[in-house]
Amino acid sequence: MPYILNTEKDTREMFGAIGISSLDDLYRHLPGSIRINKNLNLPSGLSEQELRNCLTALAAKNKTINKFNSFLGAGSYNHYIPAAINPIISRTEFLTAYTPYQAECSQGILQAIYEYQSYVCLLTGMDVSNASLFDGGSSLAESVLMSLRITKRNKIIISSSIHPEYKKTLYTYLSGFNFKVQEVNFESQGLTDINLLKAGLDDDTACVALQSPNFFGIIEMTEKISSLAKENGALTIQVTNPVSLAILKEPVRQGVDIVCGDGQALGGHLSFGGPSFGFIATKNEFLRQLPGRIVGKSTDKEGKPAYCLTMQAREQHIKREKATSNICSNQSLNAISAAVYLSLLGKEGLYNCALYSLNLTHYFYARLSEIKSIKLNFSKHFFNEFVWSVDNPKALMKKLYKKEIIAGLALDRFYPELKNGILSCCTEVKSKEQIDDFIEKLKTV
Amino acid sequence: MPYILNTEKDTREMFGAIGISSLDDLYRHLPGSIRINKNLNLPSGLSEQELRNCLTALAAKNKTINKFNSFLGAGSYNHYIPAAINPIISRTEFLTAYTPYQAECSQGILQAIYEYQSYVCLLTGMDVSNASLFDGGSSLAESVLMSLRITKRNKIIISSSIHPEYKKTLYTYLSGFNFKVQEVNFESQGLTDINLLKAGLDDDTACVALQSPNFFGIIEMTEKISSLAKENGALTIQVTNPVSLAILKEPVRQGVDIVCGDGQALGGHLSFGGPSFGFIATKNEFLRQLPGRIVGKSTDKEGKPAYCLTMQAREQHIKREKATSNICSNQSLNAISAAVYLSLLGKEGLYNCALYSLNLTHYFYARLSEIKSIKLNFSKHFFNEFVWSVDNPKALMKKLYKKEIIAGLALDRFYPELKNGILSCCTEVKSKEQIDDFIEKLKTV
Amino acid sequence: MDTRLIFDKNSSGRKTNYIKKPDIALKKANELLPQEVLRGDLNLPSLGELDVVRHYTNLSRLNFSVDTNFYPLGSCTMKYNPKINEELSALSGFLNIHPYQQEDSVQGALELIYNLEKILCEITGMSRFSFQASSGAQGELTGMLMVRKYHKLNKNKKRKVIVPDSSHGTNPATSSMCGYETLVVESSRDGLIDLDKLSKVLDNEVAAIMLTNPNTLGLFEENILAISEMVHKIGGLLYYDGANFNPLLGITNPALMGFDVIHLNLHKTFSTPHGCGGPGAGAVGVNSKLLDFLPCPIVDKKNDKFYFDYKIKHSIGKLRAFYGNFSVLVRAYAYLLRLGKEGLPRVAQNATLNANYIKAKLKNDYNTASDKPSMHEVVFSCMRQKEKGVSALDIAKRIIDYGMHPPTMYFPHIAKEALMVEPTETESKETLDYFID
Amino acid sequence: MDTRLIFDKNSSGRKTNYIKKPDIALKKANELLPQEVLRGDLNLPSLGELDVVRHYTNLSRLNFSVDTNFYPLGSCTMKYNPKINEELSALSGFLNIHPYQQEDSVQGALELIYNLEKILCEITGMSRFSFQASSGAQGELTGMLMVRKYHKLNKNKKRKVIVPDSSHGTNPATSSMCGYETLVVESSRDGLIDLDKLSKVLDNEVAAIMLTNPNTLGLFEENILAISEMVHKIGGLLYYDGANFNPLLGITNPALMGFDVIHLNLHKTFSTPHGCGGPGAGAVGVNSKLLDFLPCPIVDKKNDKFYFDYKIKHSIGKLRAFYGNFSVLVRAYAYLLRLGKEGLPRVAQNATLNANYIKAKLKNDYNTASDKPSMHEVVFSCMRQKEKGVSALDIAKRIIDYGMHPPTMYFPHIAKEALMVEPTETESKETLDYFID
Ligand SMILES: Cc1ncc(COP(=O)(O)O)c(C=O)c1O
Ligand SMILES: Cc1ncc(COP(=O)(O)O)c(C=O)c1O
Repeated sequence: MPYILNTEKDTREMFGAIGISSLDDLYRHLPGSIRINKNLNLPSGLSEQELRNCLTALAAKNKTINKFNSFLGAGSYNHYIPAAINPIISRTEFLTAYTPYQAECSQGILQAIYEYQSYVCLLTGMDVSNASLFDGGSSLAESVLMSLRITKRNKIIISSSIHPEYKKTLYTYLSGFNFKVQEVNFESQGLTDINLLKAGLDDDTACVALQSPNFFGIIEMTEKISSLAKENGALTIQVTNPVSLAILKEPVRQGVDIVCGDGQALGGHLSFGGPSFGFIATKNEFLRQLPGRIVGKSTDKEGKPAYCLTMQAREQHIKREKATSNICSNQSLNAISAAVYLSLLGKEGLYNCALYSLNLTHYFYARLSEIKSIKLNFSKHFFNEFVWSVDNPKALMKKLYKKEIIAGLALDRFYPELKNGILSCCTEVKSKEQIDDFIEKLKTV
Repeated sequence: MPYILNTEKDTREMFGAIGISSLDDLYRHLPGSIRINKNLNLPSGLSEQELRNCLTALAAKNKTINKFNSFLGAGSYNHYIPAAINPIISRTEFLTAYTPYQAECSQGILQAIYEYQSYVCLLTGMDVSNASLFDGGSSLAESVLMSLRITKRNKIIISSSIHPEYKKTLYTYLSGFNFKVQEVNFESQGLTDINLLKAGLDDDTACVALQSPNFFGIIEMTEKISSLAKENGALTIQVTNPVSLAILKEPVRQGVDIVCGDGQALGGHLSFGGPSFGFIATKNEFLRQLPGRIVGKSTDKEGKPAYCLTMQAREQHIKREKATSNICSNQSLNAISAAVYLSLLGKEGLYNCALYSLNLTHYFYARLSEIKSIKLNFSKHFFNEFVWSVDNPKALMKKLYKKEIIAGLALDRFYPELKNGILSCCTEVKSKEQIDDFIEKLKTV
Repeated sequence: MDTRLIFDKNSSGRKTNYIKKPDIALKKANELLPQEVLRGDLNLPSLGELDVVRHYTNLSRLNFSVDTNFYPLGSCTMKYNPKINEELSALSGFLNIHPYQQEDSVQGALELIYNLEKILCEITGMSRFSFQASSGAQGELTGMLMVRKYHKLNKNKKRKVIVPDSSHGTNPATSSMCGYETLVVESSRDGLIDLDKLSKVLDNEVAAIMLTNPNTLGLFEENILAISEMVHKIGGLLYYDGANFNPLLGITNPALMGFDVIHLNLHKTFSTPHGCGGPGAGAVGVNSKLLDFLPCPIVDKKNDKFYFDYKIKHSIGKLRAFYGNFSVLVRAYAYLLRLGKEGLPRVAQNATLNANYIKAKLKNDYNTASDKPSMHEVVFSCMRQKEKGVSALDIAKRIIDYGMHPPTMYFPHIAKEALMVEPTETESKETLDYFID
Repeated sequence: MDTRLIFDKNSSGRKTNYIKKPDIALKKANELLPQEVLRGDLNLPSLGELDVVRHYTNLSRLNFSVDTNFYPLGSCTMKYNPKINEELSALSGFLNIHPYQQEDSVQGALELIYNLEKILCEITGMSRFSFQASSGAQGELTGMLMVRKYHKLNKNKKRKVIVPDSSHGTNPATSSMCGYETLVVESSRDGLIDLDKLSKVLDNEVAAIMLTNPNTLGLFEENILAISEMVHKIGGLLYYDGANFNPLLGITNPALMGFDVIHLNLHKTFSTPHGCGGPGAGAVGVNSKLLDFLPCPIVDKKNDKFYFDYKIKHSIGKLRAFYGNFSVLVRAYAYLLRLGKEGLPRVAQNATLNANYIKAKLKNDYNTASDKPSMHEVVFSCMRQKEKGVSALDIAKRIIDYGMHPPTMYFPHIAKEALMVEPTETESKETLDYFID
């Protein structure tokens, strides 16, 4: 039997030590009526050789994104992943280790996570970050719950240009409570409608949550919104794309109180949407309400730096039903991977990654604007994706798909009012050639 | 510049310390006439992203063996490679370490190589093995040179059913000397012709070298040959396939003095023929003539086992022109990989690997024998490959190739006298289905 | 070893060119965007590839891990993570697919999810599974939100959730996140749920009880059928925290025990690696009562085509963007195919055998938290040692000296000076003997 | 850590089923083969996958390596081995091709070999390359056997090969393997070849001189053109041991220096990993004199198709089965494309800069083996320390205590108490400073 080491001889000796005479004796105290007395209705185990064949065949049934000229983004970004990441995060002392509860056996994990947290703070300008959450969606939910705990108010305002699946996640997380939720629509330029938002703000509003660059790629007027929120004693939560922060103003300098989002863009694989990780960072004053694990730095007896899990009193192991969150396992390896990515790219590399993405996307936009039948109604202040419209986008996309082009995401899926809209994205992996080829094909289909 | 860490500031400081003012100053003492004073005529360096694209495209121009129903063997065997090997031999402490000259920094390497050597001894029954040679061909050459040193005789007898490329390698290695070489042909069954061999043996014969299973897959009568050799004071050298030793008699019990061969079959990739490794093992009495590195076991001050390079006095660092060989770097990582492979498969696994290969090959043979037009003239005592003949094999193989079948190796390439012969191989990765499909296609092309 | 932070290894000007400069005329950021949305300096370090590789490789060497050390951390099921699963989950066909690609281009991924669900249904007896949760705790949240919506839809007035005092901290925390009041029921002296005490807290306002079985003391809740009957009678549901399901694979299942909704930690029972604390996956299974409440989408099949089904009548919505930690699902699926119907019960039996062996060998030296037979783990109470001045912490440190990871300490809280040992089935008697000595 | 041998971890009956049982009726070995050719018991250990993984993972942890430690082992060019090269050499299209596949199915592999050869020709000035040799030493053998055949064909009566006393041991050993008598020429006091002494040993029987440049003291043989003229005049050839070519990339080349045949260690200069001592690759380059003697096959191109050319008039034959250590070639090719024309001279310059920096910083504390400017490495003689009772070995041990791999010791033999330091260009000033301190 693979992965089981006890031999027959071992088993017999262990029976002797325990005082039993069969494996079944281990289960004597289970009520008979709940025992499964037949074989599971499953195939027999495969040899490793058969297993490899089987899953290789299954993988081959997927057509990878590299086989397409694809402009899909919408929360999952195809960035270049340096080769050095994988050998590092595949180090078995990271891969097969558990949560660093035992600090003496985990200094490497703890330092790596501490560095991850520091990177999040550098990018966002915030004081503190946790060790990671699950993904962008749950990081928004946890941020909102945090604001509700901090302000002890009962209403939240959400921009409708936040990733629709993040909003959906948030609403699920809130479904056990009776908070009031107001969704504020976007205006004609694709930005959160500040007038509607203003109207919604009141002294029971815990937070305003927005995304910037928003789901349409557009950079929101965060500073304006955060100052309105502040006037009403509400916190500002911003979902963001961490790569965009290489060129965009740090959230903290725009009055944001809690910043969150998905970390996939930082060297993570697409992998059909997961695993990635959620990040969350805030100001020192809100530290006690920050959910999840946090690694802190101190010094050991010899005065050398030492790292350990800190602020555990907020967590469920100790606080139980009064914990800031139920989160226990998070996405540590993905967070460490992001730290490695940022270390490899460094200051200049990440900047270029953002700048190239920005340029290619704007080049794409310019090329599209040559075509009469295409409408480009939203703001031009977008980062690495934007919305364009065309009559009957579904039919167009189908035709392009046959030519191995994925034009982007059809927006009717999430926004009936944008039923002609397509959201398209460029990162640094796209080339001028691919964009030009797309335009060519677009003109001829 | 990738992989160079000195910054401009560093460089300036280093200039100061050295007392130079430009990089070029480092080369002031080179004669001007030999300086390259222009750019190399090469492309500019690629980003990692471009490099990955470029080599991925190149790799895609190769059609891998898995895309064919292939029966190629002939010294490079497509065995199943357990997934656990790669993560182990990719451990950077193996991959990026050098020869374990410095024992304190290399106990892991030394122990792993010691275990490799022990495995070779277990398989072959010999007393001592070295730390590896380059491949099967050079291992035969080094074995023959060894026999010449040991016996101080001047003639060698070589079976013509040794892998033709190993023979060729041997002849190249001998080309600096004036030894007499006699090649003994195979008889009608594909075995070394013992009568010819007997006739060739004389008191100047240093060794008889044969391969078993030989190039045609046939198990040679090694015991008979070795006793003839012994009668004449010559040594017996046997090239072998290490996987076959799971079921075939240990060379040492067949009177063999030096056993050698290629280790690719032990969990190594095909990788277009290299890298694999050569193994060589012999009896204690010949230890001082064994070429290359050897790891020995001793105990340290605290009585714990410790490993180090041993018998270095035979080697070129010390002995220089009187060394047993010039070999320095060998194929350590491949040898360690083989040790890991053997550890994973273990006693039962390696036996099954050999047994399944044997069975599938004989099944294939039986199926082929159903077809009238196919001749099977050689001995039925083959391991995992055998020779079959057909009129105009090239035309047949071409037709099959179009159906993504590689029937085997056309033998005219190496043996004009076997111009209709095809050498075909099965390992445990072949299935009944693939063999049956091949027979089906063979009947219909 | 140079243990400075990576930031302290910064050397301005050092860099590696990973990405390609696009072949268009590059504009500066402020030519494309208004200056006021742009940031000033980006204070990331500048490093070379060797700096980074050496830094993190050396950090990794400071950790204990399953591949390097015996790691009997109780409640965490630190079993061996097969290497083939890593290889397969890294296949390009699994790694390089976008969640919004057309379904016909990701049929392999959908088939995998579909098949994995079918296998888990067979093992647990549940009707369907959702794979959106990224961890056990998020699985609990998923399940309990379904419970909540179920009660709401059925107009049941429910306010409370019961958890035993031995429960894992995530259980009460989850209950709070669902807006429930948490009631704790004390365990009896033998470490099991005290039925009398349970019946006292059970009333019509109880929405559900959350149970781990075997519980965190490693004991099987023998009265599970009685408990299930009691809870169901007041209209409550039973939630199964499957973190400890390993010793029961193929032996019994949560459906037979009467559970309505469960989660399984794929990163425990199904061997996906823990990765320093994630990514994992919490597969949430339900019986027919809760089918209509599953998060959306789920994967279905029609005319041999697999597709995402978003039409779930009373779906609680989504727990995350996209569909879940897909790469983790690949590993779990590979593991299940590899073990098959014969392998799974063997896993359970050997996990139980190993724990009981340790218990048998150490019970003369350490008090066990209960005299009941153990399942996959055993909890010792080091009170006897404590009296001699040796705490559980001291013992743990000594175990580290011997090159092994210590067991879980001071949990569960109801055992004093607890040391919680879960050897898992992938360790050998030989290793256990070394640990025991 | 349990450092027993893997054999001592054997536990009879333990196993993992990796391979598939064929779906034919299995026969026993003795039903297919005569009993007398079969072996008795096969005494391999029986282990579980975790046993093996833990064993070798822990063994790996005992080693120093470039990724974990500064590794300035002289003469070995322990530069950083880029991770991308490992990834690319592991592509299925490179790993899973059989050497006897039809040429049209391996065009990518042939193209790679073809292109790599072109690049090396440009860098070295040689006409063609062979990639059959698996190491530097085998490269030497290849080259010197060509030299031998060349002389034979030209009916030159040659019996001897000259090597300097500072030469690497493989040079004289190779010369012997080619049936030549080895003459050693002493170095002058400044560590270079003594031209007078050379002229004394040079006669018509000298087939070749084998030189490393920079030599093993890290010094450039400034009189190389004079040497080349002297040797050529007596009808001898010049062999270039390219193990130390790193500091000269793009600066000069062996053709300009007058060499006729050379080898390059791809595992040194071209960054392929050393793997505990192999696999490497010795690329052997020749000028037009030796073109007809190359091992066969070489790769050529016709009508955009790449093919193996076996028709080499006086080929010395083969050095191995098949074509060489192909995976190593993939890495070297990737490295060359990555660095390009600008990168290669920068490699050379920084390797030289780093060595000279160490020399400048340490020359007050240690004697250098020569006062000549250093190239890629510097050899110190610890005689001053030795007088105070501290040997080169003691110094090496101390360096280990600081977490660095010690330099090469006691080589070259002509320097007393030698410590040979080759930092390579991939290390930073910071690291060097730590080493210096
Ligand atoms: C009994 C029990 N329940 C729940 C959990 C939480 O699982 P996760 O860490 O995946 O959120 C754990 C994990 O330690 C556990 O042991
Ligand atoms: C100068 C010199 N020549 C030759 C060699 C031999 O190279 P290899 O180990 O690849 O055979 C070395 C390697 O150490 C060397 O330093």
